[in-house]
Amino acid sequence: MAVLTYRDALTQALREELQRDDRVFLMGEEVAQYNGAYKVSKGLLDEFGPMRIVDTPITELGFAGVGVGAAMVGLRPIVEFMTWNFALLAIDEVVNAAAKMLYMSGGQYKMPMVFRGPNGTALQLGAQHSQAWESWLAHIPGLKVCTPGTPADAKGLLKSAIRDDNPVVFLEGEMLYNTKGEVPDGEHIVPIGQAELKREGDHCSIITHGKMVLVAMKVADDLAKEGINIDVVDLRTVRPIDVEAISKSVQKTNRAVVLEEGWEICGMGSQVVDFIQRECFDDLDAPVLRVHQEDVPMPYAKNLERAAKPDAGKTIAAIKKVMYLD
Amino acid sequence: MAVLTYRDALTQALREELQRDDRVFLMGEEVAQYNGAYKVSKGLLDEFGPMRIVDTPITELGFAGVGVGAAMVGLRPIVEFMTWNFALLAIDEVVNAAAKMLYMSGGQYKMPMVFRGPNGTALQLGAQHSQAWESWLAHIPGLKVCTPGTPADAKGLLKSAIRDDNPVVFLEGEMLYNTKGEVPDGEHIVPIGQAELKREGDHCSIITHGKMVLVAMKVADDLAKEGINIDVVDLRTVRPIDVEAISKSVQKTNRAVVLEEGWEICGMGSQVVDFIQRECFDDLDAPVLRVHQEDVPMPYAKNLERAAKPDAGKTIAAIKKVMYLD
Amino acid sequence: MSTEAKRAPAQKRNEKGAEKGKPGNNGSESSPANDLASTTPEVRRELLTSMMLQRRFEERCAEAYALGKIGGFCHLYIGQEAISTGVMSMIRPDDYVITAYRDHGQALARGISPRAIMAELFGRATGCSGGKGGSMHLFDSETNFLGGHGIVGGHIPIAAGVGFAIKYRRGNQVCVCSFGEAAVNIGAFHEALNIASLWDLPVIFIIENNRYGMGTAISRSTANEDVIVRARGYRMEGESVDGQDVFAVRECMARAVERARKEKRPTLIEMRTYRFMGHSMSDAVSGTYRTKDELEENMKRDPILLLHNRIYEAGELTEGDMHKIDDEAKAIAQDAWDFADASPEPPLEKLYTDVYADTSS
Amino acid sequence: MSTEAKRAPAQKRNEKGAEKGKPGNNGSESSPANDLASTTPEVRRELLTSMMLQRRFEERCAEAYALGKIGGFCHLYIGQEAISTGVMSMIRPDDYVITAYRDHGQALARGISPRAIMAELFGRATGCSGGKGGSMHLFDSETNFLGGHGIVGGHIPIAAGVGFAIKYRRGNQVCVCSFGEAAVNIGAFHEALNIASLWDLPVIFIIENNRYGMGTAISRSTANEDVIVRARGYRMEGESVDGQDVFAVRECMARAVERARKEKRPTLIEMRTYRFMGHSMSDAVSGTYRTKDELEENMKRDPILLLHNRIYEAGELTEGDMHKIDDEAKAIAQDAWDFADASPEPPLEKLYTDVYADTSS
Ligand SMILES: Cc1ncc(C[n+]2csc(CCOP(=O)(O)OP(=O)(O)O)c2C)c(N)n1
Ligand SMILES: Cc1ncc(C[n+]2csc(CCOP(=O)(O)OP(=O)(O)O)c2C)c(N)n1
Ligand SMILES: [Mg+2]
Ligand SMILES: [Mg+2]
Repeated sequence: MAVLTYRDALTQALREELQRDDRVFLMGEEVAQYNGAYKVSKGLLDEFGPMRIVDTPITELGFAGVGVGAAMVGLRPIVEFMTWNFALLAIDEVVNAAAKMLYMSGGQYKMPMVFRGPNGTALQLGAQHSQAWESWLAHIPGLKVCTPGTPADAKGLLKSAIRDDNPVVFLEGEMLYNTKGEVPDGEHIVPIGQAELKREGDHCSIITHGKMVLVAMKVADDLAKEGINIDVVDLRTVRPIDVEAISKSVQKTNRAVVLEEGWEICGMGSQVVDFIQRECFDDLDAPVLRVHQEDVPMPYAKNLERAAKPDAGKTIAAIKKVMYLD
Repeated sequence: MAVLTYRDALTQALREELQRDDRVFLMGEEVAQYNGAYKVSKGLLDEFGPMRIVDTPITELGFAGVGVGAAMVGLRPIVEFMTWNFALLAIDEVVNAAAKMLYMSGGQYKMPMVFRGPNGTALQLGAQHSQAWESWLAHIPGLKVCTPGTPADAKGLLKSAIRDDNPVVFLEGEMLYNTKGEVPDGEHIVPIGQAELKREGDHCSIITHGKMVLVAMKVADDLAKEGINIDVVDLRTVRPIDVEAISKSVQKTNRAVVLEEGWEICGMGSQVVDFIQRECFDDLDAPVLRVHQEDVPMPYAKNLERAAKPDAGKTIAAIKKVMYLD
Repeated sequence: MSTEAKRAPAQKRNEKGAEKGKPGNNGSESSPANDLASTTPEVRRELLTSMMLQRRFEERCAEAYALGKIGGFCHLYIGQEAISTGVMSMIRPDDYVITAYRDHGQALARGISPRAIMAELFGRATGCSGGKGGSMHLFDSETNFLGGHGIVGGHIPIAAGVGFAIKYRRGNQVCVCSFGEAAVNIGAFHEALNIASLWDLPVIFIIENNRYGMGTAISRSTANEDVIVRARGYRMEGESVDGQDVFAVRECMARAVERARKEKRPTLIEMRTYRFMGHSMSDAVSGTYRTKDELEENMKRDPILLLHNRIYEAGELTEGDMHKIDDEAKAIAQDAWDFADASPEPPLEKLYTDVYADTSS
Repeated sequence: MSTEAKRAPAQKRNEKGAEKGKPGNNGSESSPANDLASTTPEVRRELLTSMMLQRRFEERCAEAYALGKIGGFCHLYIGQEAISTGVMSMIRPDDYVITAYRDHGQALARGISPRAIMAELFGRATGCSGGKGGSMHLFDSETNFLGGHGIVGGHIPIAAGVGFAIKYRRGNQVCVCSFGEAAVNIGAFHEALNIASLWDLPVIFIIENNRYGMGTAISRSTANEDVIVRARGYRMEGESVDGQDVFAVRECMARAVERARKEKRPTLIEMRTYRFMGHSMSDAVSGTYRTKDELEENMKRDPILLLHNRIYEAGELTEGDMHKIDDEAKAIAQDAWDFADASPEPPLEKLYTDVYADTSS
């Protein structure tokens, strides 16, 4: 297995799918000549040309709609949002057009397309550039939502997303692009809707996804030293969501902490908690606790930003609480 | 107390606040000359003139931003969205501007404004016109979110919303406008953030808000005949949310069903469940169950639409389940 | 190719439901625009037939709505039929059509079966969208009818995307996208037109200027009422035309279609028309926002009347022929009603289908 | 009022932090535009001082960014200073200013204290936004500086709202709203300009056309590069001007300000300029999207150099004066750095304040 960065894993997936199917094209701001704001599309313009690697004006609503129209008549667009913060401007095309077209048309018009880009917080980008949108997007029937946390999952899920005949929201992480990990050689596919148990332990479950998987793994390492063994369930996709994997873990550990990057109220974690208390009511030895961003817009100052984010410390505290060790 | 329709209660609140403070103005599509798409602003143009009751072009993003700018320099805009479905086009101004301005400016710029309009499903309006957005809006720190279910709460909360120095999202119901109820005479204010126990019972709690309050009351009536007494907790506002009122009820009944109009995944109900299992873990005799729209875009056909919506039947079934009566 | 132009009207295009009253396709690639738009008695008769069908069909829609057989929002096209008929008569079966929620006329003129449309309005399984779309969301993949969209302006970028796909495949189809004059103020219009011109997309954007967006006159919504001026801001060809005159519509469409097929350039067309009914079935026909007089004045320019008179004066049709066309239209509308009324509701399990396609590539 | 115009520069406006190097306010209501824009040696010196301060200040920003004292995105204004200085020198203290994320120059020219700005960039409690905003979100209620906004185009409708409030209160202020040329394609621009013209709002919309949006040349983003043509689509006055010439900027601003104050009409102005640095500190200065040659060619029209030469040739300033101005600018920048560096981080409890105002009316 090759060790790749999350960025290179995505680039590989894009290249392989662009080679595999000439209906696939990539569209977005700075994706072509500039090689992508975060260089995920590096080299693709040279290889596939300007008709398939398309720079757009700064018009998220417009080019998201262009993607919808192209998908309606059989192309397979990959729409890149420079970051998901800007996708709010395009959310009508994602939610009211892409997610509903198949249904409104009584099954006549499929939407084989991907909306992708970095989601969540980077470093000191301030309130308008530091938001995690998975709970909003997972709320919408008609969409599928992928949140890979490792290079292998990034590659395998992106390939699945591009091949899927439904609109797939693909949430990457600016802070993840440089992280490294082993990626299986050759055709590597990760099916949408399957969580992965990234670490086995029987004392407590951490249910998480996306960027927070790295935090969860660090927490598991730290706690292992104290003899506390953590089951780390990486959801990998939050719509559909692998309820069985969650239940299996919690039924084993009888304790759970749900870790996410975004805000608390109606966040992904709230839904995971709902599944757990329904599926594992009699298994739980303690209430499920959640770790998430503080309930504030993201501040710029380094110290405030650090305090606002979910982290290993907050997660360990939550785990000790559900284990009654505090 | 006078008996008013929900619509007239809103009109009264608007009129009284427009009279009370000349910084208050109403802006939106068809609010003036047409008297409002749903006639909530009937007569206001004649009384307050075109500078304070303002018809806008069909440009949700644009006029929401106009509201933000006017609020920044001290006016108190009430921005009407003809329906919240169209507000998706303006959501960037609501979330990235209105909700964050005070914070980003370090406390320098307040946002005394209201975003209001009908939310959720009416009758056979199809997928793009039948969506309930409270869980999305409640997710955002910086916003307050009101969801009145009765004429009295509609009037009292709208007056609070207009006087509040923060951006308040005010979700009405097209199907509620013609419903009637008693409204206290004179100055009637309902504070934002306080739930109301609309019905007392000790067998099971229904936690709900907005349009579904009526369904909950009907369910309580029906079940009373069977000797089942329901505690109906009307949240009235979903941000901030009155966790204490929820806990108090569930600690009494030991059973809860959360009823909402919107979709399941990351819906309001998931957050209420999260609060309940944290606050009432040892009080619960059964898992909390949820009733919500089926996980599909809203279909047009009458029979399908009926089947897609949450209703009394589904709620009663859930209650019997948590009471182990099924 | 005017022979093809002549034969075309007879050509039957739609497979679903009933087989009646569709205008044909006079599209062509080589002959000059005027030729294309030129008509014969037969074509003129087809045009009248198409417009008459829309009128009679929607009169029954109003009736069905009053009876509660049609629910939700129902926006009638009555008064604007010269546009749908003129436009559709100038494009090919393999071209694409997309429009807003006021879509009955466009759908009928494009050749979706009246039965499938009425069944959709009735919310039946036999509807062109399986009963899931309703009046605002008519779809038909067989006629490349891409809907039926309810968010003002939302479908305009989608049309640009269809144009992008045509270019991507080096096709020579066009995509026709129509919307109301009030939609020109919304961001989606602006973003889509810039993209369509910047990328040379074969899209024809049609502003159906009926002078009101719900209760708002264009003068109260649009800083520059001469909306076609905006085309220049996008370096796009723009034309204004009398949308009540089906021949004028065809001529300007001919130019736009040529421009799209040959030069691969988009066009913005303003077609001036008037809405004879209320904004939707739940809105007043006149009142605070327009006077009865204004309405009556404009109804004198009923597009069907204008065409009728032209044909009649030319002595091409007798009173008898006229009645026959009208009776046929009424019969088709009645047949559609009966078909819809007799059709079953969608089975409940359909509630959960079409949320996701279970296929992948 | 050219006397006032003369005296104005001396006038000190900002209360926060340091008291140095702000251009004054030459705004006025009665005298003809040309008078307003006309300058005296003293004014010219103030203009140069203002531009020089921005340049030296941002050079230190680049240094601080490299040292990690400034984080996140940091977009420098270097090369565009004639616009901020020329624009701010033509408006009054009670007017309003709103801009995008490339806001350091605008903030300095408007008169926000360099200390408060640098402290904000350093993320300190003494910053003009309390350390919560950062480079992209500078705010200062004392100078009516409404930010500092990070969503392209998002602040343009907000500017229209400020104009609406001015009209609502029958005030005679203006709101100046600047943004990059790439923002003219986004829906918010379109919707806001239509509203501003339709409602006669006193807003001056300034396109700072530096020819690139990140790595995208205007020719690759904008169907009609002659962006000012769009003004007609909104029935709005439009002007293009050399944004490297501070006198040209002032003259056209004078006309726009008069139009806003007297006729209550908005104006769209294209100011042609060039960005000398990368899009942000994390982007390359040149590379795939523009050549070194192009960059060097444009740097020959450095707005500070142009003004310097004009003044120097006029013999108004000696080499010595020049050095003094430069040294002062450097000193202010150093002072700002020292102030910021010595300032405390915001206390942790600040994390939870300013989410909601605890007041009501
Ligand atoms: C974004 C959005 N805002 C508001 C509405 C409600 N609405 C539906 S149609 C309409 C008027 C549109 O007028 P116009 O574009 O002229 O088309 P017409 O109805 O005249 O055919 C409005 C305001 C909507 N559907 N979408
Ligand atoms: C809606 C939105 N899309 C994308 C971005 C990312 N972005 C920030 S600045 C920028 C380029 C803007 O160029 P221009 O408007 O010309 O201003 P300039 O940077 O040249 O001053 C882009 C694409 C954003 N901030 N907002
Ligand atoms: Mg109209
Ligand atoms: Mg630029």
